[in-house]
Amino acid sequence: MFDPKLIRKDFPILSRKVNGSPLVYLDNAATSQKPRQVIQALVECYEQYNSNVHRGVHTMSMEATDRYEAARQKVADLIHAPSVEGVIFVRNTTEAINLVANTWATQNLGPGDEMVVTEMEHHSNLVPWQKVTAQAGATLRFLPVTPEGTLDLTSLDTVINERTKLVSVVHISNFLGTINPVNEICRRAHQVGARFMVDGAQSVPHMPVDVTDMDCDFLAFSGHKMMAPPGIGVLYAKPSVLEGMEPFLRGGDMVREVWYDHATWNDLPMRFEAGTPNFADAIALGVAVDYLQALGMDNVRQHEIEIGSYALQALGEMEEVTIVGPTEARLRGGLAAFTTDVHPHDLGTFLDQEGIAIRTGHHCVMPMHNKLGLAATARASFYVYNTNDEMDTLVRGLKKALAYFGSHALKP
Amino acid sequence: MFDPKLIRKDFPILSRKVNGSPLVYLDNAATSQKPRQVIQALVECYEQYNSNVHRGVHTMSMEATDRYEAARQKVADLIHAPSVEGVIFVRNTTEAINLVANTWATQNLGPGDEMVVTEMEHHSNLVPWQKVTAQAGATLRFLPVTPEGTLDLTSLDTVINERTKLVSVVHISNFLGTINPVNEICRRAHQVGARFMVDGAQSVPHMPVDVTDMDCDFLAFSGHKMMAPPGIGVLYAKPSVLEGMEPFLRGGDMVREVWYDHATWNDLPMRFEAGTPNFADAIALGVAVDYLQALGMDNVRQHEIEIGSYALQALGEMEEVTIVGPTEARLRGGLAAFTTDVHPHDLGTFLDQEGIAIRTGHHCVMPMHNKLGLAATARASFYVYNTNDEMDTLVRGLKKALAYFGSHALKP
Amino acid sequence: MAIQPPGGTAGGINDLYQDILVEHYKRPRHHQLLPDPELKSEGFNPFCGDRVVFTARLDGAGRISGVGFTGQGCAISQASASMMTDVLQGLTLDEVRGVVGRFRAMMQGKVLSEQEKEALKDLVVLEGVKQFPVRIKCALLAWSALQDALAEYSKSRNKLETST
Amino acid sequence: MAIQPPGGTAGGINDLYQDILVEHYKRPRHHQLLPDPELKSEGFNPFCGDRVVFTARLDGAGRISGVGFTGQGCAISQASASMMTDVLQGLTLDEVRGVVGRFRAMMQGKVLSEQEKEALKDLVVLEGVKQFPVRIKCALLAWSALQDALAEYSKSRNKLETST
Ligand SMILES: Cc1ncc(COP(=O)(O)O)c(C=O)c1O
Ligand SMILES: Cc1ncc(COP(=O)(O)O)c(C=O)c1O
Repeated sequence: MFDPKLIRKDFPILSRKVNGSPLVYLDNAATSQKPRQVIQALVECYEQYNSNVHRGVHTMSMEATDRYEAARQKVADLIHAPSVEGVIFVRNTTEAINLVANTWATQNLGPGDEMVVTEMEHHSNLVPWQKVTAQAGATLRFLPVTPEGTLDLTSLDTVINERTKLVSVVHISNFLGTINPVNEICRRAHQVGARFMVDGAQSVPHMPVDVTDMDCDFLAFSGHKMMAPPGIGVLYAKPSVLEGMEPFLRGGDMVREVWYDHATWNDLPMRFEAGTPNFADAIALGVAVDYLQALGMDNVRQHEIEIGSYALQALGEMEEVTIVGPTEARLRGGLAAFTTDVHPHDLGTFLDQEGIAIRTGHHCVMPMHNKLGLAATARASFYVYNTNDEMDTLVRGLKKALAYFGSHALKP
Repeated sequence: MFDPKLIRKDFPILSRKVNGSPLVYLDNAATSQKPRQVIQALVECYEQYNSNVHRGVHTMSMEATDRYEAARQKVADLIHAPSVEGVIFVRNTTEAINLVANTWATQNLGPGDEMVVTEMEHHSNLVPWQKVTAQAGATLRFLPVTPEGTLDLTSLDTVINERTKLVSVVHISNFLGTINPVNEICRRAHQVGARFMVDGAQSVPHMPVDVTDMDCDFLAFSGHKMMAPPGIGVLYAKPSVLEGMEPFLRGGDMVREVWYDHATWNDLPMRFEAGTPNFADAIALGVAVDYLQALGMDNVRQHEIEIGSYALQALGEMEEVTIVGPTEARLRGGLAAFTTDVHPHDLGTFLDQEGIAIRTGHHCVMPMHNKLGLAATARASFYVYNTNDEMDTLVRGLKKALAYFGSHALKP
Repeated sequence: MAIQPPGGTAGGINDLYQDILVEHYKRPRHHQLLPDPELKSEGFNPFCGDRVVFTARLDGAGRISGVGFTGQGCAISQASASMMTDVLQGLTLDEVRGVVGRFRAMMQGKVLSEQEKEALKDLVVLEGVKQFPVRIKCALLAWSALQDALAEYSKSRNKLETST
Repeated sequence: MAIQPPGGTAGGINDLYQDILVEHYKRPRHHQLLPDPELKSEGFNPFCGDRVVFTARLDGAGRISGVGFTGQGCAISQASASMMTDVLQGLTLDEVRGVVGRFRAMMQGKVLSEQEKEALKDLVVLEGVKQFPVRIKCALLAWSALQDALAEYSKSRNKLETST
């Protein structure tokens, strides 16, 4: 059974106090906490078999290599990738997207071509494309967002058209919370012969994602948002697409043979992993995947719908709070960005004094904030270990803060 | 005082057994082991303050950010960088070199230009340049290596000339062991107006390196070879040079403001760190630097000269062993690659049965192996925790192996 | 209803949001940009989106004859900007640099003399921000803009001088 | 002097370097490349530099009429190549595929029947490599080359057929 109270016992940090109060960690969309199993995997690695991978004949090198490659298999299984050849370890979602931008996109975009993202992208799924399209003489187009915070798909067939070569879409917005219909967009992209990429930074950690069913060409996500350490992330790509791509970073491990004047490339997926990989954190990611699989991704999603509903309802009942994005928990990931009369920063500081960690600012989604006429919002984001009690604490904290700042007449 | 026997107590892995024998870890040039202080720093991070950096108003985010930036300062101090603005956290040496290849080099190399490396480069300081020079219509030239394994500097002034725009040189060769005269090469590079980069993967962990004294424009190194986790490395660059460089990876954190159609860049060094950084491993790198500074880099170097001398002498006395590279320990880093009549792989497997971990193969330096007419070598490489006793064990193991394979008449 | 300051540092939050600060946030002084300013600059915090645009004019003697700012952001960043504009009036640029130095010193924990404090006027209430290190950046935003404006101005003056 | 096998797995190293293997390494069979081979391919391990170049000729009936290899590398990789060439003579390509499958199965830990073992001849000594998983790649190097050669050959045959 899925019991956040039990799950919490696996996360040492959750018993810490902040400013004298028990930590209420609601900044999971920024980064997640780590269960002791993951921490222990790191300790084990460094205390028992730490060694460079792929290159050695000695026992520890083999042990490290085996565990590293086993982690790759676990990741492949999690996202239902047909083989490990398409699972490339990178640092984070941002690097994964840049890899595609600097290889596939640079190779395939030309003057007059178009590429499509949405208006709700994280900077990491926008800024890399600004450069590639500009350099190629291609046009970057946007799937528009309705005032309710969902994609306006009435223009799907015009925005994605025969000139479109690549479509890249955030699966769950880290600001609006919106879950985008990636299957439908993928179908349209493939219909016009375009490749389809998904920014899964907020989806892979929180719900079942099946690349085979979705048929996406690329999927990017970060380990640190799914109980693993920072410093490890994944680019999944169809091996057939990878085969046509020039390598990105070059150097040790990704080569087959090297002469002074040229080099040949190693097999997939190593071809896209240059230099000593972050094998320790990759192995820890494998353990995080084990942990999530044991919970069951369906259950994780279900928990977030429940806690999300509870939060949306409680926050919605507060007159002073305006929630951004879709109003129904089923249509969104487990997070809620909102505004009040008090500046988010001041709110954040007040709540922090009560041990409640929320995020404030633009959450790396400035253009969508601008479009909504907002400079900053406050955001609470949830994970498997968050409880309804914590939602109550948040709401109590918010009320206290609004009263405090109200008494100070802080509404400018 | 510097006592490897005491130091060993800080490294939990060194008390492990391999195939029934105590581990003798002589693969330090591939990756180093971690002291408990570094392991503990990771545990502390994940158990006490894990949180995304730079973006939050809450307490833990501030704690993580402070420690991350403090680690940057420690790294700057270690290499005598005048400010933290020039200290960019990357994954490893390979990424650092690729960063420069894809920014400075791409921006500044054109048809007819030349760039210079040495014949003894690691693949990571060769393959990226093959691409950039080819793409730019520039020529990649090589400082030749003498049969003794040192750079032949008689051609310095012709190989590095007015057409040269960039010179990149390995500081200590991970194959030959040679310490290259980087100060002298840097002077010549600057004389002709070229930029100078150093591959410090094998030097920064093992000896004092002073970027201000050397006056290099770029220095690359990896945390995992200096007691820190894999997944964190450093590109040092002169801030004035960085200011003229386009960003490399793009996305969150490296931007100042983002609109749908363009973006502006954050200050140095953040401009070159896109997405959630590997803050945990960076903090652990800071602790590794503390550990090394407490030992004293001069003492580290001295220890390796001593153990290197001992090893060179002992190996040199074995008729069947041919050591590659300079013969004097003062002229080399703490490592020794060698050949015998037995294939390195077979040797490696035999030694591994005795708990002795050496590396066999081409050590990502294929071109230099080719030039010397070698396909593979065996390499023993040392660090602060290695003892003369371990050198004796290695020599005993080698003798046993050679006798074993001799009795099998394994000389083909 | 009497609002208790939340736990942790005794009275912490009240040290931060002192009445004078809130007053400046609610009714910022000099809250409009000047036309044709000699000094002009924008401060922006990319991590939170807070912004301060600062302008000032100089009289013939090189003294600040008028200041104005606009911006958006938290109480700390906007109040700090407002208080800053309050102390600049009539100062020479060297005196302005002195104020900047004293303010930054205070934020870094230096204990100021009574005389130094006097010159900072309302700004002394920002000492409470020190307990909230993550907010120090907010308090310094307008000051970074001011320093940029000073640097810009010196640069353009130097250029003018060398070209004449 | 009697050499003791090193510690760990009892007699481990002797299981690996069995006399037959050493014999093949010292005196590899069919150790030269054939002219105009129908089958040709190179196996290379980028992580250690071991190499095997494999050639074979077919007779009119589609049976292997000659094999040859060269290469450099460790005892395991070169002995495996030599032993491999010993069993291919006279086989049809389908039979070759069968041998490849059985050899790979053995290296993956499958227990073979006596009959299957017989067909593998000297190759059965390579079962000892299983105890040294990191060396399995060495034992398989020549076999990867062989498989590549088979694939190449089928591809070129298909092309020939569709173009005629
Ligand atoms: C001299 C040298 N340069 C570059 C590298 C590459 O380092 P990394 O694999 O950490 O990127 C290494 C180590 O493998 C090295 O020894
Ligand atoms: C939707 C989305 N995309 C991309 C990213 C970038 O992830 P990272 O910083 O791990 O590269 C994030 C998280 O910050 C995100 O929420």
